[in-house]
Amino acid sequence: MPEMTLIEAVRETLRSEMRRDPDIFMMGEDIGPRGGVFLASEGFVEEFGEDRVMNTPLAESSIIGIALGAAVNGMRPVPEIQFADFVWPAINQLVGEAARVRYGTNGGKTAPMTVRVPYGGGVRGGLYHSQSIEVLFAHTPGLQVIAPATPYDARGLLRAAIRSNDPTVFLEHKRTYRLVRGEAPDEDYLEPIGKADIKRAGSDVTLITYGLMLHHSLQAAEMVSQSDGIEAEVVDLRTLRPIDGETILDSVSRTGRAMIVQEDTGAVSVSSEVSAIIAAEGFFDLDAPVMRVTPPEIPPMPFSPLQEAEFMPSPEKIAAGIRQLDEI
Amino acid sequence: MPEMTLIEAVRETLRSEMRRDPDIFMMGEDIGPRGGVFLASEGFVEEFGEDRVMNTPLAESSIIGIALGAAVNGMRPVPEIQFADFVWPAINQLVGEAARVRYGTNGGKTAPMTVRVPYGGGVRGGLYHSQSIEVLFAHTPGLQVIAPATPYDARGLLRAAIRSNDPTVFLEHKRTYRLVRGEAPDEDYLEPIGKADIKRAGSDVTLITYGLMLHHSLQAAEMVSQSDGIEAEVVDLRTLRPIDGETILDSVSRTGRAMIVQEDTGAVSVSSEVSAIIAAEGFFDLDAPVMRVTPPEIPPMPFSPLQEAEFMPSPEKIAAGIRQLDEI
Amino acid sequence: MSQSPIGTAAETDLRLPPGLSQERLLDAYRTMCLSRALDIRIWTLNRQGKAAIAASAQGHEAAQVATVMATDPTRDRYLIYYRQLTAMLMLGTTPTEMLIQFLARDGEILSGARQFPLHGAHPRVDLFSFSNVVGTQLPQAVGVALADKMKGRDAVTISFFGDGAASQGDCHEAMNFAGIHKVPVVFLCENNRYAISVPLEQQMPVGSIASRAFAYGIPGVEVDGTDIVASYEAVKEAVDRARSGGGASLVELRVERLLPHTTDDDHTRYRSEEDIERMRDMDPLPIMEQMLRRHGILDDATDAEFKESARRAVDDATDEAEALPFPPVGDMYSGVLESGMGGNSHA
Amino acid sequence: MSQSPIGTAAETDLRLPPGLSQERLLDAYRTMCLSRALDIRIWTLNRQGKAAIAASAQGHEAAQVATVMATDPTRDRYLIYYRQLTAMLMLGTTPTEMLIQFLARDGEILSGARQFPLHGAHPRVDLFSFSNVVGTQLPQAVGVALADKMKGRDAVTISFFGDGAASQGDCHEAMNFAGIHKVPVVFLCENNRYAISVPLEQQMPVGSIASRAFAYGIPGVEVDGTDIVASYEAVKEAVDRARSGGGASLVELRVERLLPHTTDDDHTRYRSEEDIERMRDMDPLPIMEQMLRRHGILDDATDAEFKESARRAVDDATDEAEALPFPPVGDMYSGVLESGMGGNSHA
Ligand SMILES: Cc1ncc(C[n+]2csc(CCOP(=O)(O)OP(=O)(O)O)c2C)c(N)n1
Ligand SMILES: Cc1ncc(C[n+]2csc(CCOP(=O)(O)OP(=O)(O)O)c2C)c(N)n1
Ligand SMILES: [Mg+2]
Ligand SMILES: [Mg+2]
Repeated sequence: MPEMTLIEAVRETLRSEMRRDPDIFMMGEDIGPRGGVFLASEGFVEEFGEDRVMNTPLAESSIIGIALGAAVNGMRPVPEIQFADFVWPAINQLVGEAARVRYGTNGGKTAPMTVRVPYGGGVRGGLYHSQSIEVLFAHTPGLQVIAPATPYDARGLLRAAIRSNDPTVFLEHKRTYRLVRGEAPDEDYLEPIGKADIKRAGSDVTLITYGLMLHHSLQAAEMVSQSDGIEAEVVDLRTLRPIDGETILDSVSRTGRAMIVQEDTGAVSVSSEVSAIIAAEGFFDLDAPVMRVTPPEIPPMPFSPLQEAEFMPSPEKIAAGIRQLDEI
Repeated sequence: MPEMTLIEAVRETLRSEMRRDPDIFMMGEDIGPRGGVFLASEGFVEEFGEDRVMNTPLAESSIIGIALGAAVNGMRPVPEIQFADFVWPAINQLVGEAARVRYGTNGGKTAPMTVRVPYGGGVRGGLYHSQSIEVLFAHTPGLQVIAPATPYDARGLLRAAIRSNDPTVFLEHKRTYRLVRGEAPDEDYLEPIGKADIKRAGSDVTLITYGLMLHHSLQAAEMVSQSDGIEAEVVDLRTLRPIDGETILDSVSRTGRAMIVQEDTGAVSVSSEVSAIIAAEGFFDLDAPVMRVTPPEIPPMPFSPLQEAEFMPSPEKIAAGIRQLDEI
Repeated sequence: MSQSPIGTAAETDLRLPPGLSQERLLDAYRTMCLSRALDIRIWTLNRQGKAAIAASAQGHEAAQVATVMATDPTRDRYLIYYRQLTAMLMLGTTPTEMLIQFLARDGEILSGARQFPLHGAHPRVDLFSFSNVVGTQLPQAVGVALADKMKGRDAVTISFFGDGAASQGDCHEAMNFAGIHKVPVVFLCENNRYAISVPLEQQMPVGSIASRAFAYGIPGVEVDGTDIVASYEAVKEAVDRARSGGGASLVELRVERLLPHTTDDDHTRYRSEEDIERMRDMDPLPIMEQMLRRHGILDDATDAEFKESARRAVDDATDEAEALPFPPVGDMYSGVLESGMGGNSHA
Repeated sequence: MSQSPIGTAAETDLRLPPGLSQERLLDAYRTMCLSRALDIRIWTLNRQGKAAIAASAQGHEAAQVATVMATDPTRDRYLIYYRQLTAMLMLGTTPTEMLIQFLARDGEILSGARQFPLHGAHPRVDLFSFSNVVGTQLPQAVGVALADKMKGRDAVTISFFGDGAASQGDCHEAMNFAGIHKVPVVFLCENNRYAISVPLEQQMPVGSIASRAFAYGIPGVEVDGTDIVASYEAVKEAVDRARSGGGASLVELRVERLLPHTTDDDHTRYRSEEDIERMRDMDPLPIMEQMLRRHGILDDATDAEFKESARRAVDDATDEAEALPFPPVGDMYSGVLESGMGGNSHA
């Protein structure tokens, strides 16, 4: 099985899907000869041509609106929003329109499109190149929201997203692009949308997380295992809408303790929903409060390096949280 | 004390604030001679002139962007988004820009503006005149989000919002505009932003809610009091950012049971956050799971009248939830 | 008035462009009569508390029939908004199907009564309207047309919009992209000088929307939308251009909105008496009627028959629609995602 | 080359518009030299791993000094984006203050190092830039100018933007509103033909942004942005118009971006060798230098002194800025809301 970085996993999946299905096309800012600012489409315009790898004007609302129009007319667009921070102008077309095409036409039209959105911090991006923007999407009926953390999942889930017949927001954590390497076979496999994955088994506490924080959580789990003999089970949500309540509840029923780790600010967020699921349906399994490790409630995140580091939930902070929770 | 409807409370507060402070001006679609589609500014253009009651082109992003520019340059704009469903094009200027002006300039500039947003369903509005759009705002550091449910609170909180020095999203539930009457003095009083209010005292279970659902919850509380002798305490959040965790936790510490009632769909929402607060900090006070009464996870909400009614959490459904929770 | 049968007397003084015959004109007029009768009925149903809301097409009828006549419903695509009642009829939607939308009854063809009237997708024509959010259809139409261009299909996409929508950022982005990529789309503006209550001069500093076409490198033309022949010619030219690879166009049809914005509105709050008086001169029905009569295309009997049959059709449709139940409550849960409802998996 | 002192020889053949003197030109050139030296240093600091990211103003210097000279910093307002390094210097920001931004050090004047360089608000001039989101400043600038108009202040607002920003819906909405309400704003486009890698012809079907002014009922003019006098005249006319109640204008200054988009970019991926070669002819520094020398305004000694003192200033500023610590970690928690942090009240 080849080892690759997460950005390579994304690129190879896009390439093989583009080769497989001529109805797939990509559009976005700088995805042409530049190859995308993260090089997700490096070499693509040379292979697939300008029609299928289309540089667009700097206008996010139309990137999504045009992709949506093409999607309802037989194509499978894979538009790219260059940075998650610039998805706001496109919210109307994405949350207001695309998400309701199937429901609002009573199934008469569908919008098979996969919106790729590089997101997240720890890249010295300051207030406008670091944001986590999943909340609104994860709240919206009619959307699928995927946030893989490993090259393996990125391949299987991006493939599943592109082939699915509903609008999907595909979140790629920028910091993981080159940081995270892993095995990802060249086979044509799919990972199921809406299924969480247990990335580490453990019996003492359940960590629920996604994206870059999966890796921080796994590190933290090793730390407390070594130092305190606490064994944390680490659940990688992978899909943020729909959330896989079953896997979460099953794990919590075994550990009795739950902690959600999230890079996005906490108030009214995915971490809130996971807490709420457990507080409603896992209550009698709980031996302790449901804890959250999230950043401070300030705009994510300062440009200054020490402050940026302070903002992010680190393996150390997560480990401290686990120890605290274990003692209750 | 005069009795008035909620829309009258809004109108009278806007009028007296406009009279008090010449830096306040309103802008929006149809707010001029038409008086706004809900008549919130009926008669205003005649009194205050076209400059201070400004009809705008149909372009929400610029309504907020221009208001923001005016706000940082000494004015106190009160822009209106005609229906919450049309706030999406303005998200970039509101969540991306206005919310970070103070933080991103290290206090160098501030954006004192109050964005009025009529929202909510039960008005035969179908998919695009019924939405609850609070999630993203309630998630965003740098915003204040207010959702009053009574004329008294509407007056005190709208006044507080307009006078505050931070960008505020002021949510007015359309169904309450004419449905809800109540006393609201003509005095110059302020209600505190960020403080919930106990609208009914009770010892058996805590209902946490806001907006139209406050009234459904109060009705449900009366129903179960009469039928089962269950006394529900009803907490009206009033502010959705920041959420008043203290009042919630204090109530739950007395009742031991919590239920959140919300018109917005449940996944990743304000109700999730309230659950999460209780599950983290009120856990040892709880005698039962934290319950939620929210609509089905479908786009809010069908135009067809029976389906619309089915969508909304009714007093009956809430009462059934209370009974169920009481029995656990 | 001449009582001569169609196509004989006075034919020579009406020069019809290719594709437009006297028969087609008469047929268009018949649809306009039907549209008007239906429109009046819908307003009444609202006043009776039976229809929750309605936007009227009164004043826009000629513009809409002309537009549809200039297209080919068997291959073209239509992104409408809420005011295209006449266009819907021209495209073969029945009066009963229309009334079911307004009464939100079971079997509603566009959205299963999930949405406002005129929203959803048509089962027989490629006509749709996803939302009430003004202006969103413009980039969508460009995308629809882009797909046709990519696939080498000869379909043309008509994107209806109002003067109000022209202020939206989406309008700019859509036209700019269409100009760059020469996609086969016709931006069809029904400019009735009002966005609800906001008059044109508070919406834009220039007098015409078509004049903006220059900024997007596409042809733009402004036409009297009560003049069916001129409107047809303008749209036809734009459609032909799109079909032959010449790219996008902007056609602005000037019309009057004869009724308030919707049944929820009262235009006397913001329109002067003179304005309301003057707009009546722009009622396309008498204009069309006079024109047809002047050229001997329409006689009293035919006119009477059109109006009578329109009335009957509307009466019958009302009975049929009112007899239907509301959609079953359980239907509301289906079709959020292909895989199911889309909430948390345990729910 | 003439070695005559300023203002004597050859003065007659350079016709300067009112407000522009030889002294001002020389001063502008001095700032351009400083800007260039600083810009080069910043790029180096990035390559040394000390500055996280930088966008360069190289190629834009003349356009920016001309623009600032045409305004009055004591009363006018400036909404910039990330490329206005030269304008910042012209407005009195010191090289040390600039380098602190790029190095994210304590005491950073615009945002407390919370934001990228050139973002935040200036403590001494009314210059600000809230975000990196391209185009958002355009409606904001209109609002700023609207407030001044409402209050009867004679301030003019300059809204800098690039060709890329012109594609955003916000650009349309801003210009349209400014046209309707005649607000005192100058839309100042530095058109360098690229939005990162996307060339102008993939951004718009028309050759100039200024040509869109027509659609908004405002004057639009396109000028060679390496021609400092022509640029000054164009901006001055727009500023005067705004100040005297004539409303908004659009000024497009054509420049070349001499370096890749930012330090993260590599423009050889998407610019041809000829394109890169040709752009060098548009370097405003030699153009300005030749012009000043031709007219006897600049001599060798002065030129050498400008360049030497720029180098020294940049060296000193580097030392000063590098000596500073990063901002204290605890500072990050303040200033979300006036009332406090803005999380849940119990937290
Ligand atoms: C984005 C958005 N903003 C506001 C509204 C409320 N609204 C509905 S129709 C309308 C006016 C539309 O005017 P125009 O485009 O000229 O169409 P007309 O009704 O005149 O045919 C407004 C403001 C909306 N539906 N969408
Ligand atoms: C809304 C938005 N989309 C995308 C980006 C990423 N981005 C940053 S600068 C830029 C190009 C801007 O080009 P232009 O406006 O011409 O300014 P220039 O850099 O050429 O001076 C892009 C696409 C952004 N910052 N904001
Ligand atoms: Mg109109
Ligand atoms: Mg550029």
